[in-house]
Amino acid sequence: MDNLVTMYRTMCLIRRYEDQLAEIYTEGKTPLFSIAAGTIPGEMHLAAGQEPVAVGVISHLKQDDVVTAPHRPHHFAIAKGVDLRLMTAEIFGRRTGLSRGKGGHMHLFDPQTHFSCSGIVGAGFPPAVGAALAFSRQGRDNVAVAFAGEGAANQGTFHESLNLAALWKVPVVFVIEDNHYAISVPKEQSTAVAHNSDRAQAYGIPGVYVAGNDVLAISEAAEEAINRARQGQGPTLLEIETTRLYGHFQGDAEAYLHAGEKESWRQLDPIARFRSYLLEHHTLSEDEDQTIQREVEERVEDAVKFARESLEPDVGEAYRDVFVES
Amino acid sequence: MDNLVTMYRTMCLIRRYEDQLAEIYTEGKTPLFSIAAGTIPGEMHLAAGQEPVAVGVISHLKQDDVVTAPHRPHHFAIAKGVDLRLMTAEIFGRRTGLSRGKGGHMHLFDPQTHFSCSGIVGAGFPPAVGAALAFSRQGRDNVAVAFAGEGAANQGTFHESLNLAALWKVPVVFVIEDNHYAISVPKEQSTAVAHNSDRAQAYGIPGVYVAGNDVLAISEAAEEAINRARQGQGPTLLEIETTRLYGHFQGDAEAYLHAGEKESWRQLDPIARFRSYLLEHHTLSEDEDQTIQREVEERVEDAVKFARESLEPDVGEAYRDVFVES
Amino acid sequence: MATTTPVRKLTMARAISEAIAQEMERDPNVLVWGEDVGAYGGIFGATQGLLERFGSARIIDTPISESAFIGAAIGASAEGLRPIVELMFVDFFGVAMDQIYNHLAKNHYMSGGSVRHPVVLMTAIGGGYSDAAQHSQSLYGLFAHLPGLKVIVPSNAYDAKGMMTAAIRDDNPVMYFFHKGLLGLGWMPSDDLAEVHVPETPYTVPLGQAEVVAEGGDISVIAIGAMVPKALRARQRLEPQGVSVEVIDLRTLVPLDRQTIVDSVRKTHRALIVDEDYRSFGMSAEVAAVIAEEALEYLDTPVRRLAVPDVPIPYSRVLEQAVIPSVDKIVEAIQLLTR
Amino acid sequence: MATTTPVRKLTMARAISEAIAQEMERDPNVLVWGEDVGAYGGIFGATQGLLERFGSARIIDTPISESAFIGAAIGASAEGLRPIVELMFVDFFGVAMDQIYNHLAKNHYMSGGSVRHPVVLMTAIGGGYSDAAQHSQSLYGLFAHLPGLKVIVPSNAYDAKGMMTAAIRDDNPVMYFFHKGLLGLGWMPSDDLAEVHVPETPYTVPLGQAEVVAEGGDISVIAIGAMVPKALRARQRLEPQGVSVEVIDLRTLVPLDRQTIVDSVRKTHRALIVDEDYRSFGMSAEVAAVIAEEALEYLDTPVRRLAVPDVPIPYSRVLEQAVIPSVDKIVEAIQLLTR
Ligand SMILES: Cc1ncc(C[n+]2csc(CCOP(=O)(O)OP(=O)(O)O)c2C)c(N)n1
Ligand SMILES: Cc1ncc(C[n+]2csc(CCOP(=O)(O)OP(=O)(O)O)c2C)c(N)n1
Ligand SMILES: [Mg+2]
Ligand SMILES: [Mg+2]
Repeated sequence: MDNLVTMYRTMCLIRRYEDQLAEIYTEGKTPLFSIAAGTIPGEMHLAAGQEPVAVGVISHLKQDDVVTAPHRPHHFAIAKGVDLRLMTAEIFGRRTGLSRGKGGHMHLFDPQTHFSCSGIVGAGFPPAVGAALAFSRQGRDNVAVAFAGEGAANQGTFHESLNLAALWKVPVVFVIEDNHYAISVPKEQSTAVAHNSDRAQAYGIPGVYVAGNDVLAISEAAEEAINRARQGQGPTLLEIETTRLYGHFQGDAEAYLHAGEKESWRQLDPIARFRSYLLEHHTLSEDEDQTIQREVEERVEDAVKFARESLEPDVGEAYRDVFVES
Repeated sequence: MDNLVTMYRTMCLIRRYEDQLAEIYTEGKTPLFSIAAGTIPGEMHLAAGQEPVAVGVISHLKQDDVVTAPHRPHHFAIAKGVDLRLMTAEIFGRRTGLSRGKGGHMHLFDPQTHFSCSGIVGAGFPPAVGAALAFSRQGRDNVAVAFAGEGAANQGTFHESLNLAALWKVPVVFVIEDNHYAISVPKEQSTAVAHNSDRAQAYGIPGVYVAGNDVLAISEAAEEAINRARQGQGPTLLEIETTRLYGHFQGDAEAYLHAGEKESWRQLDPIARFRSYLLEHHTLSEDEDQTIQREVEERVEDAVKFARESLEPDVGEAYRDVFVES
Repeated sequence: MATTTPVRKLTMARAISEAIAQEMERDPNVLVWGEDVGAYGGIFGATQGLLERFGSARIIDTPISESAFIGAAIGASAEGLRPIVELMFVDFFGVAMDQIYNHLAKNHYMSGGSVRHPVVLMTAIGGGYSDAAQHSQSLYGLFAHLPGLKVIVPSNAYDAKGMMTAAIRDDNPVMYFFHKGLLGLGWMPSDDLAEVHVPETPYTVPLGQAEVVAEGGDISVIAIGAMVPKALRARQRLEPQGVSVEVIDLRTLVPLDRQTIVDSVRKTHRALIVDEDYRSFGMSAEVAAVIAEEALEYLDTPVRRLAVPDVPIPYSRVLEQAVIPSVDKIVEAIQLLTR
Repeated sequence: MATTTPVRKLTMARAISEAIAQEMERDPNVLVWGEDVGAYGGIFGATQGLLERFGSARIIDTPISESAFIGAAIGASAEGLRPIVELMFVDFFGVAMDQIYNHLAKNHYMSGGSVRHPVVLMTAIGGGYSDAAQHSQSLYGLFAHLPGLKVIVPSNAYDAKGMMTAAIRDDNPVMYFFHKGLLGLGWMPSDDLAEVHVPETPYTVPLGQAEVVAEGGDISVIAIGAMVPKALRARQRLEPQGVSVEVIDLRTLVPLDRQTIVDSVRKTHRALIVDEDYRSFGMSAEVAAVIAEEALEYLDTPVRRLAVPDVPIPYSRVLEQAVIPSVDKIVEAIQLLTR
């Protein structure tokens, strides 16, 4: 199962990337987590633990399929194939970055892989519907996938977009990434139903809840949803349970978590579990795994090196791109 | 059944009121429906045909229960007991009006009966939740009811408010008045499910669809919902089928309606049907009916007379009430 | 205009729908969506006849879900469509503003120029017909405050067509504001001055250029939208009194044509700004600021602003007429400044 | 301040939460809701300690449903509560603007004064820490353009407490903007000048009054929020060079204290407006317009504005620092005007 190993590799790459950024994020910050200082300033939302959602779904997408992602975007970007060097340079605020340093970690745009994200919760739903409308009008067999957290499912855009997509029957899949919390607010305190997937009934579309943060189960559910969309059968709503292994953002003391909650998530680390599964099924050998680990480490190192060695933008850059210069 | 006759009387009063306004609305307009001219300028959304919704629900409310209504507000206002003179004077833009002429037909506010409305579609949901929150915090046994059209159920506020209300379990009832159209857009072209009441599942609350524009069926469903709310059992979503006997606003040529559609609505006039029912069951006699007709005519005439005889506001009024003058 | 040119007067509503139709013919990626833009032809007639001509795949009636359908223009334009989206009244912007200003407006910048959103967001503005506080606003000043949106406000049918064509062809998001009282709708009072000759063939009026619509030497009246014909009427009234009024139609707020403003004020030494938006922190303030920065030493009198005096638009006719700048008030303000 | 007064320096975040706590003690109808205002204590600490003290019936964490929970304040206040609602960053206003500006702001007017909404909507503003285009804006100018909201922006802990107390007691909706870079959070750079003596007992600072925070004779620098300490630092830098700078802290944008602005400019004959909001169609324009209207003949030099130059806030530190007015830039602008 070549595909499974590829998925595993991508998950490892994401994890390595997030761990690396977590480390770099503390560089040059005194006091610790001083948000404005250091190599990487600004907020930093990491997705370690949530790799299965990105990889399980996006492994079924083509390069010109669209992904809209939220404020916690790295896993989606990496799974979609956004160039790691350009993305890292952007996060470092360098002139070689995707947006020449103007976007930053919450605003990664890559027309190459049809990837974008936004720092506004729930904002990615409408553009995904619009992209899907374009596909259907242009006769393309592409699909758009909107990812968002479970907190975002209580934003008005969720409702409006699902209704519009269902009504127009356009090729879009909505994926709610349920990591139990929206910053400090647990799902039970934000959501009147146990499963957002049940909300699909409000739009007459299929809704699927995938428990367990298991990349294979996710991949299976996603495949069906994406195929439906591609075949003109309209949207699907997936809710995928996952876990957030870092805080909401770096520097979050997570005082709001229950005792043992984080520990229980750590014990169910989806990468470790997937690795055991692959080893057990002889899809992966220890040797291959070591190669993969080395490889992802090198890729991350390379990207970080590229970013570090890149120059900061020139001040004039701030004044460009408000409008298309014709 | 004194109560039934009261309901009938209120329905007749509403109908008489709307018919009267329809007539007055054409006064002084050349060309016909010239929006800025005449006794009543501005947009005019009439609710003839929709009386059962207002009366069936509001007959279970107390004076200090809250109603938030949409741009088509007269039936709700009258059922809630808003003073007919003050309301009419407001619609005429006179200084004796509820808001001294500053609000107009889409902005009727009456703290006396805890009634308000808004010209923005879907805007009444959040304030109703807030009023209900106040009731629950103050230990009052009041209820808030938010009315809105079926078109409004696709606005983000619908989703956010239902979730919030269900989560907080506050005493609020959401009533979707399904008159089949949002201006020219039929429900099938705006709503991905057949019944908005099914959307209650997305919030774990009861959802009830009441067909037939029948005031008794509506009253029954509303009673249950309002009792639930008053007893602390949380919100309910009602969707009530009804019919719009005038156009979306006065002057609407309704070219978008199917052939015969309007006629079929007229034939099912809910007031005529309720009247027959009451006569058949001897709850009402022909004589009593005549008295009622005379009475509502007089009340409407009185209100219109009051409005006509009232002075226009003085220009200085425009500059007052931006802020509370302390 | 040469006397041989056949005059084809069009209402502004017709001019807008003609521009859209011609661009739709020209480019299959141009689509229109919004509430009641199909069978109804747009509440203000801006899409009249388009459904019949282009069908429901390209002229799409939407639910009342402004965040979703305006936001959809973002994703659609990134994938190659050139949507024209109608927000029925500008007053409703508040339910969709995040998609407009945080995304449609900023994505080009935040992407370092790699993403483009050729979208026209057209919307109705203005009062004067007793539609009260939630249906009578102008609000373009608010959009002009936020970077990334071109903001245009035509005052007549010729500009309406040419600026719509330019907006559709522009690769930037453009907010296109049409004033209800200029459209030439049968059921709404409309200023005749807006109904002018409109060439049948497509043409563009460049965005970002103000126009001196009437020359004069004593005072510059700087206006936009429905205030332009009002200023022209005021000018006419004052001519016999020997007051020579220059009237500038800004036409575009972003990018603002500062030069035309400054040149005029340097010539006339007096400035009156007339605006139907709220007075403070808006268009009239910005123009006054431009003058204070760049033409201060040329001024013989203080700058004056005539605009809605920071109150919601009241319903009652007498009250509304009192707060929206009228020809009388413009005349009066000019007299005060020039006597 | 008399030398015997014990000095109790407080961060602005502490000053805000103290004001709220004291008013909650005083009036059971005061409630707080918003995202992460409970256990987290507010992302910026404005509600620190309140959940422990007042419990979850009065300090309520909400879902990410800004339209619903801000709109809820409308109905709640009409029924007797006095809600304090937090919009986490002002940048998010676009998802809830209709409830804010078409309802909370206008209901009092549209009801002819019969409905009151004593609501404080508090929100974080400002950049300087690389949070990019959707988390670094100021935007108060936009709210000030729209009638019906008081708009206040304290620049130090003393005002922060007194203005919060005044806002809670005010029967009008008040938009309370706190600048993240003044709060004294450990993890965010904060200007020391904001951390000042704050009396323990409740007091109010009247809304609508600007303050001359430093007198001077050569030029008036008119600023607000985080630009006030920056202006004061610029003043200090210029003192040795013999330039005497008057610094005005507007504190409130609506209602605007025009008199203090005009008086100062009439005295100094020069004006520099410093703002962290976008430059055009905003606060700096309005202040310039007020001067052009009321102090024109007193001016020796053109009015100058220093503000974010109509670009979205870029992420990269060097770019962001280039567009947000700095002490250096203020010094430079003053030098240009006074030399
Ligand atoms: C409209 C809006 N409201 C609030 C925020 C602040 N905010 C950023 S992330 C976040 C929590 C999001 O939770 P969720 O959607 O579950 O995603 P997660 O962070 O768990 O991945 C909040 C409230 C925002 N960015 N946008
Ligand atoms: C947010 C918003 N969008 C659009 C409108 C314009 N508009 C006014 S009424 C209406 C149709 C409402 O339909 P529905 O909710 O079904 O109520 P009905 O008119 O049928 O009573 C529309 C689109 C508005 N007032 N507010
Ligand atoms: Mg989450
Ligand atoms: Mg309807």
